[in-house]
Formats: sequence, C-alpha cells, structure tokens
Amino acid sequence: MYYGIFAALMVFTGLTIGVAFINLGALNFPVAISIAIIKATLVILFFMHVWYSSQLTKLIIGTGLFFLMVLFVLTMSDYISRGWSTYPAGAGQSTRQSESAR
Amino acid sequence: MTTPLLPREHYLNIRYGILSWLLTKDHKRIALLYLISVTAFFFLGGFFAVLIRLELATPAGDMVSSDTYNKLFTMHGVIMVFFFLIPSIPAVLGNFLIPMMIGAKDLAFPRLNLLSWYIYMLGGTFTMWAVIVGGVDTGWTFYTPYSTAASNTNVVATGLGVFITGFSSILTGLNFIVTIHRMRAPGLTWFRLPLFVWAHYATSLIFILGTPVIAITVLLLAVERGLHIGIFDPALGGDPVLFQHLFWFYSHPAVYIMVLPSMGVVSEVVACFSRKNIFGYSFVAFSSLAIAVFGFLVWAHHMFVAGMSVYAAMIFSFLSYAVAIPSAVKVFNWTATLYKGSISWQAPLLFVFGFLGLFTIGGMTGLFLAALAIDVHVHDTYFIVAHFHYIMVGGAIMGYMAGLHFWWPKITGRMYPEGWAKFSALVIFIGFNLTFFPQFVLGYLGMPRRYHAYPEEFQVLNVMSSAGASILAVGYVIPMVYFLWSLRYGRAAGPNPWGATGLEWTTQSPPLTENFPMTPVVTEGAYEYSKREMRVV
Amino acid sequence: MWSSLPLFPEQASTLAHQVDNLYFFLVALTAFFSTLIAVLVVVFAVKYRRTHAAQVGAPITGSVPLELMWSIIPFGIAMVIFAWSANVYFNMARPPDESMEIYAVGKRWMWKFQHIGGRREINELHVPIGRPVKVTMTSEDVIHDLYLPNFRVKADVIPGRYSTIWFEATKRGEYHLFCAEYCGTKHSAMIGRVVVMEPTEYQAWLSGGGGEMSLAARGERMFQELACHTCHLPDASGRGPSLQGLFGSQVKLADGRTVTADEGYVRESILNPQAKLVAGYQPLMPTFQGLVNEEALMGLIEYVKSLPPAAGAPTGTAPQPATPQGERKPQ
Amino acid sequence: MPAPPGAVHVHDAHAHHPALQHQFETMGQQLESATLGMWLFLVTEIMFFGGLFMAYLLYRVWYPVAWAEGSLELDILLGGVNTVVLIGSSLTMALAVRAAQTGFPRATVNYLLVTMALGLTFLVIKGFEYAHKFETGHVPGPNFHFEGPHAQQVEIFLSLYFAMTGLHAVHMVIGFGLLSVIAWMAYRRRFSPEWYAPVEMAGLYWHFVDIVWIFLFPLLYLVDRAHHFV
Repeated sequence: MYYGIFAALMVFTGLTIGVAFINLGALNFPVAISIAIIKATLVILFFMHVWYSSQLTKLIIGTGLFFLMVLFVLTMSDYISRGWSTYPAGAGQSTRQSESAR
Repeated sequence: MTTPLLPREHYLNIRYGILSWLLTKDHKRIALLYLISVTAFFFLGGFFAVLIRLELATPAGDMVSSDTYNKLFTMHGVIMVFFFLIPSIPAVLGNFLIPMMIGAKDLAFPRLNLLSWYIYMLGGTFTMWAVIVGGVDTGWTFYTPYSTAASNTNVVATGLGVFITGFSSILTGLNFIVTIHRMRAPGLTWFRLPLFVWAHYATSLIFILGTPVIAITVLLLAVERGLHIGIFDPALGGDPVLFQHLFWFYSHPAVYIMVLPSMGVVSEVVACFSRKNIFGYSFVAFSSLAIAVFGFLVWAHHMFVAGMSVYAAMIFSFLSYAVAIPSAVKVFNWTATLYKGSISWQAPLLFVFGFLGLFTIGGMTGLFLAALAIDVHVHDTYFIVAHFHYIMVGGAIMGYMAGLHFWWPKITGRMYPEGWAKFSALVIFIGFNLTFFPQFVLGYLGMPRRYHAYPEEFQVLNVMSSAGASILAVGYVIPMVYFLWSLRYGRAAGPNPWGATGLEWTTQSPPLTENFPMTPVVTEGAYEYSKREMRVV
Repeated sequence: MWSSLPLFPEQASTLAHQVDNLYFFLVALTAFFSTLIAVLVVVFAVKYRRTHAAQVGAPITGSVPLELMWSIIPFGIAMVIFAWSANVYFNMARPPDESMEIYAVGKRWMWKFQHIGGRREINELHVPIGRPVKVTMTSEDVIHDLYLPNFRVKADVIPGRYSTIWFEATKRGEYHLFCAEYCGTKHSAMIGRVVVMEPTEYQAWLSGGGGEMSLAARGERMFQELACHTCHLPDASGRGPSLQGLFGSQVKLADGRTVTADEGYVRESILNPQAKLVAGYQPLMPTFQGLVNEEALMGLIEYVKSLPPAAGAPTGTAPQPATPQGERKPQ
Repeated sequence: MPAPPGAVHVHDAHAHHPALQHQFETMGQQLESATLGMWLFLVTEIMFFGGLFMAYLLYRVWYPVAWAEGSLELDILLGGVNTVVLIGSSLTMALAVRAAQTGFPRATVNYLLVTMALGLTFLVIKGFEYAHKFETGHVPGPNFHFEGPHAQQVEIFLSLYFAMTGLHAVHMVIGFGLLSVIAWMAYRRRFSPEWYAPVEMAGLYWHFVDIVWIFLFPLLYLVDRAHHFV
C-alpha cells in the first residue's frame, strides 16, 4: 500500500509542476494549494497512520489546523478590509467595489 | 487531635546531594527547582519595579537616565512575563500537584519535564546575560521597527532567551495534556477531575497552540536584526503591524496562561474552605476551555490604534466581549459557592478573597479596553498598565500566593505561621490597590505609559502609586521570610491539615517519591465535602 | 492639595463627551458589579463562617437557571457596550468631509506639523475652534503615536504609510500632545502642546509665518526641481500619466487591478513607482527614495491634490465627483 | 481510565517489559502516551511554521507580481528533484516503521539508512541552491542585489524563502540526527514488535517535515510562474 501512496504522491507532484506552467489566471494559486493539501492529507492519513488512529489523535490534528486557520483568517480580516471605506453606503460605494475587485 | 509528626521517608529526604536534585526525574523535586528559580526571577523583576516607581515619584527624570529607565521597564516586563508569570503556577504548583491530583506516580514524560526546567534556565541565562552586558530597551513587546532598526541594546540575546524559554512552556504543556489524558487513576473520570486540573488542561492548550507562534516571531525579529533579512521592514514594503499580529496572537492568550491556573487554585481553595461542592462544577470547568479557545480570537484588541482596519477592529472588539463572559461566570460561581458554606477564614481563603475583588475590577476594566472608543483614548496609557496589573498581580499572583499557602503543608510537610500569612494577605491587598488604583485615574487623565518624565499635574497620583508599591514590596517579602522560617520551625502538618478532598491529601506530607503507596481508586466527584464527616488529620 | 489631584481630563473636542459618556456608564457598571461581588463575599463569609470544627457546607451543586442568568445578562450588557462604543469609534474613524487638513511627521524625538497654508511648526500644533481638523501622519523612523488626551484621540504613526486622526476643538486653551508609542531614549520628551484658538486668531497666526509658500506651492517647486513635470505632462501626452484630477480617482493598473488614488497611493508611486504601474505606461520612472523626505512628499501630495481635472478625462483615470477621499478645501 | 479497555495487560503484571518506565502501568499506556505527545508536538510545529506561512500569505496578497518574479529566480528542477527525494524518503521511513512493527530489525536498519541517505541528498541539493543564491547576490541583507522593478518586494520574498527553507532544513538536520540514533538502536536490536515507539515517533516527525516541504515547494517555486509575463 505504501508504494501506491508514493505513486499517487509522485503523480500529484508532476501535476502541480505541470499546472505551474499553464496560465490559469487567478486559479493557479488555489490549484497549487489544493494539490498540496491532497498530498499532505495522503501522507497524514497513510504514512502517519492517522486513518487507523484514535479519535483523540484526529481531534488534536483538527484543533491544530483550526487554530492555524484562526491565525490566517483573523489576521487577513484586518488586511483585506483596510482599504474599505468608512463612509455610509452611497458615498463610498465605488471605493468598496473597487477594493473587492482586487 | 494529636500533634502529627513528619513521616520518616519522603521525596525530600530519600536522596541527598546536589546531583540528586539536578538529575531528578521526580515531578515534585522539579517543581521545587522551578519554585526557587521563579522566586529569584520574581524578586529581580520586583527590584526593577521598585526602581521604576522610585523614578516616577517625581515628575522630572532625575534618578536614572532615560536610557536606564527604558531598560528598567523592559527588563521588568520581560522577566515578570516570560520568567515569572507564565511558568509560576503551571511549572511550580501544576508540576507538583497534577500527578498527585490524578493519582499518578509522575508526569507522563519525567525526563522531558526535567529538560524543560533546563531549557527554562538556559533561556533565563540568555536573558540575564543580556541584562548584565547592558540590558535591553525595547519594551517587553519588542515592536518593530524599533527593535530591529533603531534600538542599540541587546535585543537579539533577549529575543533568543524568550525563544528558548518558549520551548520550556511547550514541553510543560505537552506533558500536562498527555498526563491528564493517559495517567488518571481508575475511576477518575473527566468530570471528577479537580478544577485545578481542568484549568491546567486549558492552559496547556494555550502553551501548545500559542507559544510556537511567539517563538517564530521572536526568531524572525532576531534574524531581521542580526542578518538583515527583511520581513517586517517598512523600508522594503514590509508591514511592522504584521509583527504585532503575530506577537499578540500568542501574547494575548498568554494572559490566560497566567490567570487560568490561578483560577484553578481559587476553585480548590474556595471549595475547601467553605467545605462545599463548587457551585456549577461543569460551568466552571468548561469556562476554562472557553477562555482558552476564545482567548485566541481576540488578540487584535491590543492594536485598535495601530493602523488596523476599522472593520477588523469591530470584529475583534465583539469577540473580546465574548471572552469576558466565561470569566464572569467563574466569578459568580465562586461567590455562589460561599453561600451556605462552612467558611473558615484561613490565609489561603483571604488571598482568594483578594483575588475575587481585584480580578473583578481587572476584568471589568477590560470591558473599557475592549470598547473601541474608550480604548482609543486609554490605549498605551497608565489605564492599561493598571488594568493588566489588576489581572496579573491582583489575579495571577494572588492566586499563586493562595496556592502556595494552601499546598505549602503538602509540599514541605510543615505549616506556615497563620497569623503572619493573614497579615501579609492584608498588606498585599492594601499595597496593591494603593499602587495601581491611582494608575487608572492617571491613565484616563492621559498619562502615557513608558514615560520617564511626566507633566507635574500627575505627580500626586504617582506619589500615591509609589507609596503603595513600597507597601506591596513589604507584603511580598514577609511571606518569603516566614516560608523560609517554616522550613525549619513550622509545625508538622500531617497528611491533610485542611480537611480537604482531593487525592493529593490522601497521602503523607511530604509525599513519597511515587506519591502513593498504591494506585488510588476514585469513586466520587472532586468536592464531596458535604457528604463527609469532617476529620482533620 | 485637592486642586493638585486631578481626577478627570478636560473635554476639549466634540468627541470628548461621546467617549466620556460611555466611560461614565462603564465606571458605574464596574462600581455596581465590584460592589455586588464584594458585598456578597463579605456577607457570605461572615454569615456562614465556620462555628464548630466538624461543620460542613450545604449540599448545593449548582443551578442551571442561575448559570444562564449570569451568562446571558452580562452578555446583553456587553453587547450594549459593544454597539455603543463601535458607534463612537466609527465617528472617530471618519473625518467630516469639510475637514481642514494638517500634515504631521513623527521623528525621533519630535513632531513636525505642516499647515496647508505653509506654516510649519515643531512640537506645537495650532488649530482653530469649531472646525474639524484632520491630521495625516507618517513617521520617518519607528512607530510613534500622536495622542491628544483632551480631545480623546490617538493613532499610531507608522513608517511607510499614512494614518489619520481628526478632531474638532471646542475650547480655547493649551493642551497636552504626547507620543504614546514607545520610541526610544527620549520617548517621554516627544511631547508638545496643542494651542486652540478662535478662528480669527488662527487666521492671524497662519499669516504670521513670514510669507512662507503654501504647502502645495512647495510641492510644485519640488515637482519642478525633481523634473517630474518633464514626463507628467498635464495633457497625458507625456511618458508618465497626467496628474490632473488624479487625486481621489480610480486608477487602472497594468496588472488589471484598480486602486483609489489616495495619499498612500501617491506616496508609494513616488518612492516605488513600479509597485502600482498605471495601465498603458512603461515602467520608466526611477525611484525617488532618498531624494524626497516625508515632509517634501506631503508637499507633493498636496500639489497633486491641488491639480484640477483637465478638460476631457485623461487616460486610465475617471475623476470621481464628490468623492469623500478628496477632502479638498477651497483654501 | 489509565488505559483504554482494549489494551488490557499484555504482560503479566510481574514481568514488566524492560522498556516500561516506572510511571506507566502497561506498555499500551506508554505507547499511547508517546503517540499523543508526539502529535501534540507536531501541532506546535504546525503553529511554528504557521507564523511564517502567515507572513507569506500577507505579502503574496500584497505583492503578487514581485512573488512571480521571485519564484522565477528559484530553480524548479532542483526543487522538483528535492520533492521527489523527500517524498521517497517518507516512503522508506514508512517502510522502516512497518519493518520495526512486524519484527524485521535488519530491514528496519536498511530502510532507515536509505531514508537518511535521501535526507542527506535533499540537504546537499539545498546547499547547492543556497550557494547559487550567494553567488548571484540574491541573499537578503546589505549586499542584496536584484535587477528589476520590484527589487524591494523580491527581497521580502527571498527573505521568506530563506526563512522558510532554512527552518525546514534545520528540521531536516535534526531529523537526520534523530534517525542516526534510531538506526543505531535498531542495529543493536533494541526494538521489538512490543516496543518500537521511538521508530514510530521519528517516523511521524520525518513525515511532518516532508509535509512542510509539500507546501513549500509549490508556494515558493511554482506559484504565479505561469503568468509572470502577461
């Protein structure tokens, strides 16, 4: 089974390199990240035996990832909304739209 | 009641010699190693605080130079936060008590436990070295770009000291979580655990999840300063505010690292000295977890004027109110526990009364700071200084003192002098309020923190504060003296001088190396005082 | 004695009483809850004190209704505070459209202010009564923080970007001006005073500077000296985009994004021209980092703000009528 | 609940396994504690790298063009080879754990040696990449040199590149040291199907380091490469 997982990981590595040379516009980043997440999941579940592990182990990994997301999402909530207008709806509408278009 | 005698063999006298301490794997001996080191750091940090207050007794910066003053408050902060408050209760009382409270022979990883003390000492050595060769002047917050580009003091050494010490916290937290999950005695279900253990479980979660972030942040800071790698450098287009986000992601939850264990102590002491079940056990237990989790969602309320987005500020303000609720729930539950209790006015309970009053004020003033509009005015003023001292000194240290007194008979086998202890509780309470209450007023008047010299109209309040600080200092020296005195002259305590429930009181004081002669079996909840026939042994 | 024991700062701006009302509410709340807890603790501790050694407490383990009560009521109170404070905060974050502008630069360890009319001052800030004032600030070195306690406003002053505060003074007098973000050796000496004057006095003071050029005029001179005008022609025929009516408009960038031309954008485009390259132009412009300091940059920005839209909108920019960003005043 | 109901005493209470430490009751309890501790440690590692990924995320959102320019400076061939090498080493590590678990000490040693060799290969290749950066002056700091309109932001990119890959390389070195000890212990026949916890723990660590690279490779080498010259 380990060899099968290894083969899958190799396929995904090839895929991610290949995709990097194709211009998908805004999609390149999500695609690269998704492939990396799939690869990491394979390693965690099978090489690291989490598939067969206790609920507690899964809970701990989940907790770690949850707080990692908290760090990312709440920090970015600041940066993404920095340019947003503080003016009431109407006056600053155009500014807000242009920001969300970024 | 016959006078108890000290047991013939216990963890303190089973082996002698310096190596038997430096190489010990016994959690109780490691706790004592920590006790000695954090006490040393406490008095060092306190010494800096006294110098700060002396300087501020007059408006002009006349006692020390402004560079020296800046170093004084920085080192006061760094030492108190990273080397005293964070390790104090977990590494001393937690280390000593968690295995005993859950009926285990030791923590899950005794060698790791010893290692974490050595790491702590190594980090402390780095920091002390930085202090000795000239100090550091960035403030304990190390804000960039001051710390990376402008300061010409020993930022890298101090940063590495904090970085290293972080691993000590991580290992302690890891050890506690594994121990609480895997080492509980037969019959000790989660909801029979003492609340002290719940509090430490929540604290350990913060250790595990938060500490690595400060570690990498301080490391990046040191690398940026030392090797000119630019991550927060505004000259390159980097954002110094990112440093603040990463810093507070840990350093706000770190406040809960300080106060949660203290809350654990309060739960034990209140239940014991009112001989009553804790009111709303599961609410108190889960509020610890809620504080730990919500504590991670509120960090940017330290940054409301730091150039953050208005909308993000609102999110963080809202979440900050969410974390206030579990703290309020705890205070109400402790108060309700006293209702129809059998209340014995012993020193640990007096310290807890102090905790309740001071923590309530500290917590309520937290609402001022979470309120965006008021925070804009009082941010970086003495209002903030007063607020966090009410939480950290009035909350965390009061709880630590309560815990030290409560378990001192268990740790040493001897009683401390009760009268002196009550006296010191009173002195600390009065000195504390006199020191820090005027600072609320000063802060709202607009006196900024970290000021070496200040306008003359602030002097009266500053003099009050400095006078209070001298009383407070005496209040902390008294226990130091009588604790040392009691080591030799204290009356032997017996296994359970308070008539407390809890597994740690079922074994002799001081305990055996492996705590219990045989693994205990638990059949009831943690605080079944009212079912017991009281017999003090 | 008591005259030297101040308890409350003077209210000298329109925001002050908004902040203070909330403050008084919270003080009352704190007093109520602290007293409540203190009284309960003392009463219980006295009333239920242990009278004989074997006495135990009553077998009470908790009450869910009580728990719910003391979770929900505090939460409700907290939400009231949140909504109230967020509302005041929003007022603080939003300068009125007709605000008068002042530029400030923080530098270890002094504050430098520039008035639009050209007067410059150090560690002193003169403002008129009854007129909203918006201070646009940046730092030349580390993070500072401009704090005007009697106006209840403060904001960090951050190198590399602009932050703003605004206030409308209501009372004549001199007030404290502090640096509230620790910035090194003389942090506590980075202080000054705000002088609030009657509008007529202020006008007199403004013109008493000895015939300095206006900020925009200084910016224009800089614009010539640095030869910016050789590329940024007014009619979009130059190698650089026209700056006429640029300020406050939407700019289309070469990478497809659109940004608002605010102070930060103009500043970045001078120091780091290729960071936001305008669509249709070549990356030819050199950086002016090191050639212009923060004060000169503010002059350039004020000059760019002063340029009226050219007839026939220039490429890439669509001037925005009545945009709140363009708080240009007819001064 | 010292041990879950399933893990009843494998051994007679009087015949303790020599590797059973005094604070535990059973080998099952000991192994579970070790596993739990290791996972908690890995969670701290996630958060440790998390701070760096946060910085990466912010500046990538701010400076996408500089990010594309920066990633073009990195050698996709060497990075790709290293990815294959590291995933390969994860495979051999997993095989080593299984060999230890099923009681094949010689295979354990061999797999561990292959893993170490692959790890060393990774570090050597990484060393060549770093050396190249030093030659071209692409190392952040006073001597940083980069031709291009976004030199400053590219310096941030390369700062993060060095910070992230450097921290990863440090973890590799530590892992290498760890595996050397484990391999020596395996060579001395210290492990058995009843007690192979150290092999498993080292394996978890090694896989974690692999996972970090799985993210670093696309984020640093590949991202936005395609639409640099739009």
